[in-house]
Amino acid sequence: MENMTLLDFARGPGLQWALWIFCLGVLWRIVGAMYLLGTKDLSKFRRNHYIRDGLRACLTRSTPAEAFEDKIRFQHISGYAWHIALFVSVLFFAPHILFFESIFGFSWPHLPNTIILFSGAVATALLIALLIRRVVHPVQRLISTIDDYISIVVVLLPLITGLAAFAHIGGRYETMLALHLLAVELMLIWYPFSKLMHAFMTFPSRYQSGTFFGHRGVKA
Amino acid sequence: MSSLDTIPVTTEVATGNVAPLLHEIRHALKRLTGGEEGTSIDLKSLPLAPGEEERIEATLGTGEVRAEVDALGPTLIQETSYPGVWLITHKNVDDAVVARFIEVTFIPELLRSQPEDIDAGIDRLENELGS
Amino acid sequence: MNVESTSVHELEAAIENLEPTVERLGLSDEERVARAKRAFLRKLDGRKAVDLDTCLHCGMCAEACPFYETTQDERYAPVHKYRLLRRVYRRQLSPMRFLYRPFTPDITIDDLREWRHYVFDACTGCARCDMICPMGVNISSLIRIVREGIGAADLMPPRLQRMKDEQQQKNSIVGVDGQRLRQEIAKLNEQGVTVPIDKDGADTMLLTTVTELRMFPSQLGACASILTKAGANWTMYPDAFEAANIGYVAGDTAAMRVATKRIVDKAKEKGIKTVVVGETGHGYQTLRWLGANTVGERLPFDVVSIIEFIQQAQADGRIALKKQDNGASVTYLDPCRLSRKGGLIEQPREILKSMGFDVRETEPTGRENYCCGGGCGEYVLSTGSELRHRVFELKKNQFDDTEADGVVTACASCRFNLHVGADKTNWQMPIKSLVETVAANMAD
Amino acid sequence: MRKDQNLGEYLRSQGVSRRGFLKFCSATASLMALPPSAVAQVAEALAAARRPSVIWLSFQECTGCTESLTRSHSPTVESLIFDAISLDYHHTLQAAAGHGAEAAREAAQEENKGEYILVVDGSIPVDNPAYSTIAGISNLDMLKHSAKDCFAIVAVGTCAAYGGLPGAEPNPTGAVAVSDIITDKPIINVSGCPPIPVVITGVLAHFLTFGTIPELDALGRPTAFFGQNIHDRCYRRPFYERGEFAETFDDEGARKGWCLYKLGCKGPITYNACATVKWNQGMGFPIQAGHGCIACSEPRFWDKGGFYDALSTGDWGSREALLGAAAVGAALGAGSAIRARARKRKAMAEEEA
Repeated sequence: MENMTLLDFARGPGLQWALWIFCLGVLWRIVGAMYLLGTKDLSKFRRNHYIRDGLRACLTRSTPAEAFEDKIRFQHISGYAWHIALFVSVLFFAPHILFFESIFGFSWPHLPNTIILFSGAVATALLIALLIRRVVHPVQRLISTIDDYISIVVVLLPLITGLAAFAHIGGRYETMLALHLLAVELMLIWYPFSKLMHAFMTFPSRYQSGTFFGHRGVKA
Repeated sequence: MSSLDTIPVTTEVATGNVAPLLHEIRHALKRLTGGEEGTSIDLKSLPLAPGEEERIEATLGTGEVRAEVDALGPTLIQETSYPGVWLITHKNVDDAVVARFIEVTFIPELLRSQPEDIDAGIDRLENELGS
Repeated sequence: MNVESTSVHELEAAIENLEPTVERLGLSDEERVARAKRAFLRKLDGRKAVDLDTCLHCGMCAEACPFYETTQDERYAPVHKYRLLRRVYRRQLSPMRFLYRPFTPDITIDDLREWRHYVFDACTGCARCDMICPMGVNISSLIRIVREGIGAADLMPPRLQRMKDEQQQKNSIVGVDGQRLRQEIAKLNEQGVTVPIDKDGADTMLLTTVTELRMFPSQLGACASILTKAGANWTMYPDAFEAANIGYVAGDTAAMRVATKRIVDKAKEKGIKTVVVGETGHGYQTLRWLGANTVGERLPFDVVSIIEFIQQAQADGRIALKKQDNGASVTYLDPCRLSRKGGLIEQPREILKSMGFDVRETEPTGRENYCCGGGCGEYVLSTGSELRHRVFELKKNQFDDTEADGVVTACASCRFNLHVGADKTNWQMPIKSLVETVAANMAD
Repeated sequence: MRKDQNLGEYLRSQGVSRRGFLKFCSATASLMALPPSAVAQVAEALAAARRPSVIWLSFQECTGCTESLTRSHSPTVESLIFDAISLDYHHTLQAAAGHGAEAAREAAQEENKGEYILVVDGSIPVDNPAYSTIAGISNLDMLKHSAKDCFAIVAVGTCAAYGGLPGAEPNPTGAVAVSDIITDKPIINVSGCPPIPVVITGVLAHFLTFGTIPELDALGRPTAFFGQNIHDRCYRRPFYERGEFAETFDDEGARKGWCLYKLGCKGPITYNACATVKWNQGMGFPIQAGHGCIACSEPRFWDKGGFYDALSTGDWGSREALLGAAAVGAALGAGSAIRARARKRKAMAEEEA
């Protein structure tokens, strides 16, 4: 494999290693956390609807209770906007779908590039806004760890390099494409070690919260 | 060939390069009348979709002057319907196009008699007379 | 029904008079930190690991916390309060601990002392944060573990330390023991309320609290009247009557187990079928939800709140309640450990409505109700009085907005805290107990 | 053409008028991708140009490059350029053969020391030099020998420029590019499989006109021809922007001439002049014919994944490998949890004590 270009590396060994580390790390994290010694709740449950209460929490935590809405409206809306914009640009860009198809073996319709460009720009802007909030807001500044900042940067990089590659800014296309892939690979590698794991943890966490309060007769 | 012809192939593709080219020609004309030098555009340097070159030609139309220069194969010089805009097509001896230009000028250089050729002509004439 | 302010000060003085007055010596700093970490490790399980790994540090929980809301002090953000636990988890138990370890500082004795303020003075474990977390993290239970860690390090606020020692060693709280119970029962007898003591063959056992006995003995009387009226075969045991569990409050799990075991052992010994817990939030919580887990086995009896008892008796037709004819209105203060953490949200309201009260809800209410500010021992901490009072102000405004004729609660600590606040601010809204209201409205 | 004649004199002696010369210059400028405004400069330079000697070596190649050149679509101009150079050795095209041919090569090298242009097509096997020899001389030796006295080297085709097809995995002959062997001479890579014929003549025209090395990109290619990528100059680009893609080679999108990205077009990473100069008398180029670009002018294009795999896909390995990694991760997770449990139990035991 001599004379390997940056792009060749990014599309080949880089991608393979990143995916291996991603799969290995994610399972490591999930199994390692969930397989910790459990504590059985011996109390007599008021209700015992595990699945119903757990799934309800999975659903209801997607929107804050009315009592809280006023105070967290910005985070609520920006959180939704960020995730939607991210997923639109990641999941519905034709070249991305081809990538997923090569792994999963099936594909889905794509959206026009103007929409992708828009959502990508929105996602980038929102993430930068959220980064600024993290630095400026006293609570967030206090509770933030290095993980929080690195994770934002690591997610920003694929967005920025992707937009740049798309818009032909900052270098030749294959260079930007290589950088974009490398940025994605960096994210995949960082993923299992960081808070980005929340994508896998959120629903288990909501579920167990739902059952915990459900046992006590509280719809949480 | 007839079976190939039955395959419907659409060539109605637009690169979006036609309009800017026409604007460029308009600016070049204004520069020319403003006393500046003429402009020459190499049509081969533009990425054009199939059919777009024909569309440019059709848009420009044909004007009053049409000349053919016979030097290393034919060269067609056609003034378009916009005076000062010339379409120049160089062909080789096999009648294949080797280059195509749009020139915005009062008269294409190639139509002028060239001093070197005039000199050669004088020589020949003098030979004729002197012999 | 207003409590004399002297009795407030009397209780405070009684607590102050307990020895010693400063942080107890005896343990080295290293041993304290080691104990705290052991307590963390014991409580960290798969559930907590998922919670800790899910937290995004979004900070929304701060917006649910009454202490943050009233101070805007970022250190009171719930997520910050369990930071020490997260650090120990990351260093010692998390799946990738070897990677996190170099970047995660170990906890120190100074951390424990700093966090003592956050988890004792500025947290009542009200679990409002649990309700806002978009990730479904059970935040209050994580903060609870930090409290237990600091408790294990014997660094809890000195007042709570003295109180839990007293309960653990002498089976009394600020001097309130079986003897005091007998005295109060004697007074109730004089008022015509009978409280059976050590009755053989009883299948129902009533628990009361130090707060009821010292501040609101009439609540005990009301409970007694209701149990008797409902025809329960009930009794009280002077050596196992205390529902309050200072070990729980102080974060000392050993002391907590001693207090819980006294009741569980007594109930088992006497063949009790139902333990009725009087008006207390944390007393209900420690027995109803934590009891079996504390003693390590399923309980052979039911634990019910007096609220549940009343409702069941109503449903069975054993007691009937008179309807108000004057259209009086009340608002209900949800004790955190009965409502959000106990599952008794609709029940007290139904009881009030069955008596014809116009029940007016505060904004917010029920599951999202604000804590009174004094729960989980907070109300005996001098260090927390300033914070507690700010939260009271918040509650007061919410009560006033309902324009109700009075506020009803079902927890003596909440009630006491409201009285202290009312005393300071000269607040005039009547503060009532649910059992007393029920007892006063029982039809003959 | 006599050696002491310059090109202007030579053309005039051949009866080419000034008009004809100007036309030749226009075509040459267009060939070199120079702006039309450079015609006058080209004319001046060409009129005074001296005739360079060219030695053309063919190594591990398929003769496609030479075929391409001889099919150049402007034979008049091209023949003029070929007339204007002295092609002293080209074993496919020359009439001489055997010892006579090799002697001509040696003579040209001796006569034009330091001035001749060395054109190479094909890669050079270095695993065993005997894999490819000419007149008993290995490609490696011949290249080294011929390069010694040259002015510059033009590596024609992707094989000579980057190793090309013979160098594709697993590269059985150990094929390498000219630039892997010769490092002390300017090398101009005219890559492509084959290169566009007018690009080859365009580079020769540049030498003829200016006698200098043209501006090169990072891969040693003249930026005049390789400066822009196919995707940027592709007439189908608007479909890419609109997200209109042919999904198969015979669907509605393919008929409508939509973008071929999904069918594996490598246009976005390919630098060549196909989209503007085009092939076959300017008739079209692969994308216009309905097939994606295969990046033939790029190094290692054979090993960049399938020609029909979209650019955004990568060689991500196999599902089995990913599942294996996941299984290892799960095992590590379980292991870490078991150790954590032990640690937890120990803490609890210590607490009891």
